[in-house]
Amino acid sequence: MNFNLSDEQQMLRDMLESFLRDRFPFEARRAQVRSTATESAIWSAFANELQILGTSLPENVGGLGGGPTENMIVMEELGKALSIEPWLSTIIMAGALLRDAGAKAQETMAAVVDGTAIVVPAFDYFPGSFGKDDAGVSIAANDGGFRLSGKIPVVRDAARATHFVVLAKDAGGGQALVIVAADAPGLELKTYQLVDGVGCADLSLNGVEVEESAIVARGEEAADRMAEAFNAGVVGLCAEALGIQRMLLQWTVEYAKQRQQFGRPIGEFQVLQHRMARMLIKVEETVSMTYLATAHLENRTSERAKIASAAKVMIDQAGLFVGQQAVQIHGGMGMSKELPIADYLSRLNVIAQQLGSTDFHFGRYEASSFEKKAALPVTA
Amino acid sequence: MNFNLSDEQQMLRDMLESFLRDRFPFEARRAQVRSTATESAIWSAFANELQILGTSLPENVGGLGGGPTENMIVMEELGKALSIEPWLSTIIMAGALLRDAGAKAQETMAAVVDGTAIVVPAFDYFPGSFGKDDAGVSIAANDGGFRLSGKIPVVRDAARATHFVVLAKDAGGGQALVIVAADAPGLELKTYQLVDGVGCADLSLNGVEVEESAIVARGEEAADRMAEAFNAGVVGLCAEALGIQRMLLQWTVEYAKQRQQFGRPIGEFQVLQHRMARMLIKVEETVSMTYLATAHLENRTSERAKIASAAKVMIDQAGLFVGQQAVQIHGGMGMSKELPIADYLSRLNVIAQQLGSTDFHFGRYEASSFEKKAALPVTA
Amino acid sequence: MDVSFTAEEEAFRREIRAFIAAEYPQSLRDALANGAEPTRENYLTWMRILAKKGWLAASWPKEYGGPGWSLTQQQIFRDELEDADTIRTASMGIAMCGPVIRQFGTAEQKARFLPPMVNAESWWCQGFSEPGAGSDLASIRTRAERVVGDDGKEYYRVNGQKTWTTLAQHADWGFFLVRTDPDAKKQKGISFLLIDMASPGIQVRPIETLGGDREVNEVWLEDVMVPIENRVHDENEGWTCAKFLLEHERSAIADVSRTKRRVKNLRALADERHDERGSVMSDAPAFRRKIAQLEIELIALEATNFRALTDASNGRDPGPLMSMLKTRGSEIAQSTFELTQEAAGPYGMVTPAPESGGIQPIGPRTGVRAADHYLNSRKLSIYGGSNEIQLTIIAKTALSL
Amino acid sequence: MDVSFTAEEEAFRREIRAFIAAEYPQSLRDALANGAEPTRENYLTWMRILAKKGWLAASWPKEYGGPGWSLTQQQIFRDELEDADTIRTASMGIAMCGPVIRQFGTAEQKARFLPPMVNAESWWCQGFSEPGAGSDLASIRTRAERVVGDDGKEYYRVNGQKTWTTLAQHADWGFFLVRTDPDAKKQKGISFLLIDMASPGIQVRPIETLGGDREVNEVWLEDVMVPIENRVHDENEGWTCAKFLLEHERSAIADVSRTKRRVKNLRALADERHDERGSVMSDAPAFRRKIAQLEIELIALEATNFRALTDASNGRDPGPLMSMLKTRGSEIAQSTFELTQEAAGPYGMVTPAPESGGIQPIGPRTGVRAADHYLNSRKLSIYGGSNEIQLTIIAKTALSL
Repeated sequence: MNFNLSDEQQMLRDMLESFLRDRFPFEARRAQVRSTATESAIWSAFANELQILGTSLPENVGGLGGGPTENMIVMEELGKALSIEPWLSTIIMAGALLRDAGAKAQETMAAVVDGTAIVVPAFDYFPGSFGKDDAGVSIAANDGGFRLSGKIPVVRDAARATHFVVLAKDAGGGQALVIVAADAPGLELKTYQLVDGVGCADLSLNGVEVEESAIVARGEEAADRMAEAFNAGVVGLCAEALGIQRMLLQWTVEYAKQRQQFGRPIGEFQVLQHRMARMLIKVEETVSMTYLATAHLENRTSERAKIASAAKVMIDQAGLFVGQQAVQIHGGMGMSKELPIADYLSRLNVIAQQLGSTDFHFGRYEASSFEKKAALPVTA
Repeated sequence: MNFNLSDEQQMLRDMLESFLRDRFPFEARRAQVRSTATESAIWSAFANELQILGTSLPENVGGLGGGPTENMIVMEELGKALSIEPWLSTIIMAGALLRDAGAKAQETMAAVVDGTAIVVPAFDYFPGSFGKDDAGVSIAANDGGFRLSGKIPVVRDAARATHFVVLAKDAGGGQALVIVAADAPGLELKTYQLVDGVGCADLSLNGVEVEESAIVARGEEAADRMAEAFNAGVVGLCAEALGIQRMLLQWTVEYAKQRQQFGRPIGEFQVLQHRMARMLIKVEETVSMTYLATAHLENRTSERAKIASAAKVMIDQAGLFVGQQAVQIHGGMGMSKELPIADYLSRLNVIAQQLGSTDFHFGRYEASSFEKKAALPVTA
Repeated sequence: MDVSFTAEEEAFRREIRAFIAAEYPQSLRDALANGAEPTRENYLTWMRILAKKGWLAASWPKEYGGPGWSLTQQQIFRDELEDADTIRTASMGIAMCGPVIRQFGTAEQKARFLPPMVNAESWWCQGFSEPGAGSDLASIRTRAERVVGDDGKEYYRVNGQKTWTTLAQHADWGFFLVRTDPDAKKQKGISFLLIDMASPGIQVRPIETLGGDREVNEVWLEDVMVPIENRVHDENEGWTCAKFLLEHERSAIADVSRTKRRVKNLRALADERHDERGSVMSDAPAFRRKIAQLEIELIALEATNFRALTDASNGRDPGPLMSMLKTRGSEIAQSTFELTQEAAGPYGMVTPAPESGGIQPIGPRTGVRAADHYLNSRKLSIYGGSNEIQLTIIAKTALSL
Repeated sequence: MDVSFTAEEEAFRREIRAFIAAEYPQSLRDALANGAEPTRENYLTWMRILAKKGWLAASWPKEYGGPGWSLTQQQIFRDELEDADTIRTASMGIAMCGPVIRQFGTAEQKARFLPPMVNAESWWCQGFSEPGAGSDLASIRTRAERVVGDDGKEYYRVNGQKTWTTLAQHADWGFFLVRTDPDAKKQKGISFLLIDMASPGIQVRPIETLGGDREVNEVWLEDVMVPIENRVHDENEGWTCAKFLLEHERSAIADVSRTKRRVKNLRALADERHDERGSVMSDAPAFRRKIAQLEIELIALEATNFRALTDASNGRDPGPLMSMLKTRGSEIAQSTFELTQEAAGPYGMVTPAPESGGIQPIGPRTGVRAADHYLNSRKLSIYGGSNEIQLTIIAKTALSL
């Protein structure tokens, strides 16, 4: 039992941290969010300079064979920089959906590793909707191939995707995971931006045609892959939230030492000292839960879904406290665009809803802790 | 719309406050709790010296025709003194059950007013149990009269009762409220004391015989009276909790001003100042909710049950915070028997479960707020 | 003790409700749909309608052009305005500066400044906070020196910077705290000036807040000449005015009527949106419990607010209840925004396209911009004396700590 | 990263479990049913069994008579002891005084005092707190003056009063902080003495706590003669010993194993008791959510505890994690007692009849004395350095505030 990082993992962290500090200062982030470009210099550098896109992917797609720990390290650093790169969608979740899933899947992920493809799971990142009538994609055999129709709301990173992985149902209710090119005829995106700066889209598939080879998994295997991708995604979010919380705490402490009111730094007031100590406790609990959930993924324990949900609950709660208190202690400055505080808080707010709300994960934890069911529901 | 007390009400408060301060110091309370006597000099004084037992009861039983506001005033003062007199059971709840309920009821309540009877509603003050199989009382006609059999758990003030008011069900499920003398053959009490010093009992009725005249209400009227008594009891508890919270706050502030650590009174530490300010806010919210709920009873509004439950929720939460922080700020002294802090906290803990737990009242509030049902459940 | 309304009060409520139903412009409702930022003209449209009816200065006595309502009537009026989801009226003049002028102003100042407030002819902003003087308001440094102007009259020449000035871009006038005696200690040496926002030397620059509308500003003052007769109360007595005013501000900040309206919106949203398990959110036990907690706290807040009103109308000083109302009022409002964000989910997180007057919602309108509004609500526990300051006031004044 | 246990660790766990199952006396279980207060003999019965096996000083290295277990093994041992609901072992000697003697004691002191600890032959209590020195421990006033005794040897003559001394009535020995230099400032001038509790001049008086067992005491010292060789470390270096010891105490206070056991008991209770609506409490959504919250916090606490262990076993200073463990450990334990009181309802509120060794429960045994235990648990955030003190330590050391 240990939470130690290997030397290679420590090097990955150091390298990424210094790269993002140098090349992705907050002004660069603001500019990236404002622009509508689908190219990203940062992602290109990940592919070509740092060559890290394959860190956590298997060797059969050109990866280095790492896993959840490497993803945790990257996500924490992306969180610290408030990066909007699609690591969660493309490396973690699509990586889990397509791992060892046949020729087409491997070819697609190989393109991810060399930076030429961005694969995005086309499923509702914010499960739950106003009336569920029109959501869901159907698949039907058609002329030697297959035909996909339906809608998927609020797909993150959609604007940058070169491929989607769609979960579709056939007439008999059987599930299939299907790779769909973003430029496939019949695929339409209605794009918009969320408050965390990430481009999302509602997808409409109007008779999109795919070949048999595009189907990477069916039936129970498709559901299992969805569950793996979901758990890995949730833990990735936790690591991202950890990076965000760290920065908010650090800036708040620095600000409190320097901001003078009533003739002394506000950091000398006992009430604020204790509040920042509470923030640190929350951050350290976030560290503990992120490590623990990552280790459960790494060991593929039978409790990994339960612990992932426990982690999401705790980290959402911690994020709420850390984010709100960061703003409160910064006073008006915490709301102004002169500082990145509100941007970081906004991302925490989105995370609290992403891949299942806090209440959803509470329910998932309870189902596992109280009802002793073998399988846990992924989304609905 | 007003929350003002009349001059008479203000006089009642002043009189009772000074009486209890003089005649019921905390040592007297400790002695009363330790003794097993069923007589109480305080209750006798209420009857004979202060003559206040009829304050909130109707004139047809020798009362002064007051109502919820008078009960609120008395309960707050009893709370401040941590009195264990059965005002809640006998004056408020039995008073509501027996108000204008025929000759036998009036005769019994008249004996309450002159201090010769103590009537106690024999129903589970702490609804919920480990397996409900054996709870409940049945009533059956028998030889011109009626016969009662069954069990009632955790009846407060039972040891001092001269009469009980029992809710019984006949074979057809019809309800009846029945007066039963405490010395009736076939009535057995298993007595014990709770941590707040009040004597309780589990009641067994083994074929207790009563006359027709002992039945004071039936059917819907019995249910209505139970609901009135329940709501009035809940609001009475709120007022008692208010008195308790006031004393805890007062002592804590006094202690913090005098207790020295690190070379100055602990009340100078900002963290404790803010915490005591939060305690005051909770106490003032308790004031507001107690007044509001009392006024709703007074006006017999259609929202009185909903507001009573809202009050119970808020006051339980306030009590938890005020009680815990009183102990925390007193340090070790807060747990020692040298000070009354822990006794007051214990009573707040019992109140949080009495006449429905916090969660029960949350549910009752929700049923009223979300489901727009006309009638609210009283207990189950 | 009594919680019922009198027949007169019920009739009054019906009158208010009927007026709003008849007079509130549909065009205004349409313009503000989808979370668009209100323009100056939007605000003024409704303020003029109220002013014409004599109801704009709702809290004012008749002698100054108000309707002379009781505190209960004022509360009913606020409840009805909010319940009908009308645009807020700019209140810095009516609620804050006006009472100061009534209390401390000269007859000339009253005659000159109060009628335009009542008639929606002047828009006021507040110039208190400075970059170095937030919670520690008494440490302001904006300097006002007495000089003789080119016209031979006496003026204050004002230099300095104010910040977090709400809607200053719309204001005709501002009331400012300035330092008139730099040698006096903190609270001493401050004066209260009324400054024409069109004066040469004033610059208003927006502070950009994330996802917020253009609400707060920096105000730069460079050699701004303010006639001496625009000072309210004696020189160096500005702190007395400020304290008087902050008490008024605080009672407004409890903002019960508005939070009640927002809870109503939240309930509507929770009736519509489904959670991840397909249940309508108001049927999900956990979310329902959160709403119940919020509602119960709000009921207590309203009752506390009512106690403060009762005290005030009986001539008793509500004392620390004011600080409690500010603290709890802001916290409860923030909870409302927090739960609304939660209920709206992704539908409340879409950002407005740049330069647009609103957004194209991806879900129903109820939750539009919930995330922006949540973020914006964080200011409620900061401005007007942060909640930390309020708790210290409570500890000092109510508990003598 | 790895959360699995090795095959060796799993075997170790089975060994512990089998030993407890075989050796823990049923008579002890029977004696402690219904919430009876354990006697000195009850404690010693189990301590002697463990000592005989060599497991009493579970955290000690082999050279001092401990089993020499790894930190993970120690954690497994604690988990299994608690999981089997065994009586606690008196730990003031093993966990607190022993490490101080090992660190700062002379060879003679080690030889004299450590073996009886390991063999369950000496029971220790801690004499730190005084009526005027609680959170502000350095302000102790118990005085120790050097004198020559009738036997011509050097002694400390000790006068003063200690308080909140846990189980002092059972103790053979106590370790005390005393002031040896009254002129030195606070932390300076304090020494660490080992005092025979049978010495003339020592009086132990119980502090009565509401509903509590006889757990804490006042200890009065009047002209108590302590041989000079009973001082650990140099004269006036007692604060160094105390700081070292408080670090050790704090890590024990996180008390994960015990809280895990208590949550298990709570779950059993919630499976049995019905709420007012007739539902088993573990099926009631609100109560279930509270348990889930508690369990999740406990999972995080255990993981944090594990990080601290990892740091310590890798020779890194776990630093402020210790204060966090104390703070969160006590809060989470208190939540457990709070929920247990709630789940037990009236069945947990019955008080023991005076002088009885327990109570006749009115409901099932699981909830017996839940209200007393809740009350008693309030001390967890007070003693061993209150949580307020811990937060200040965190702010100063981890955040440099």
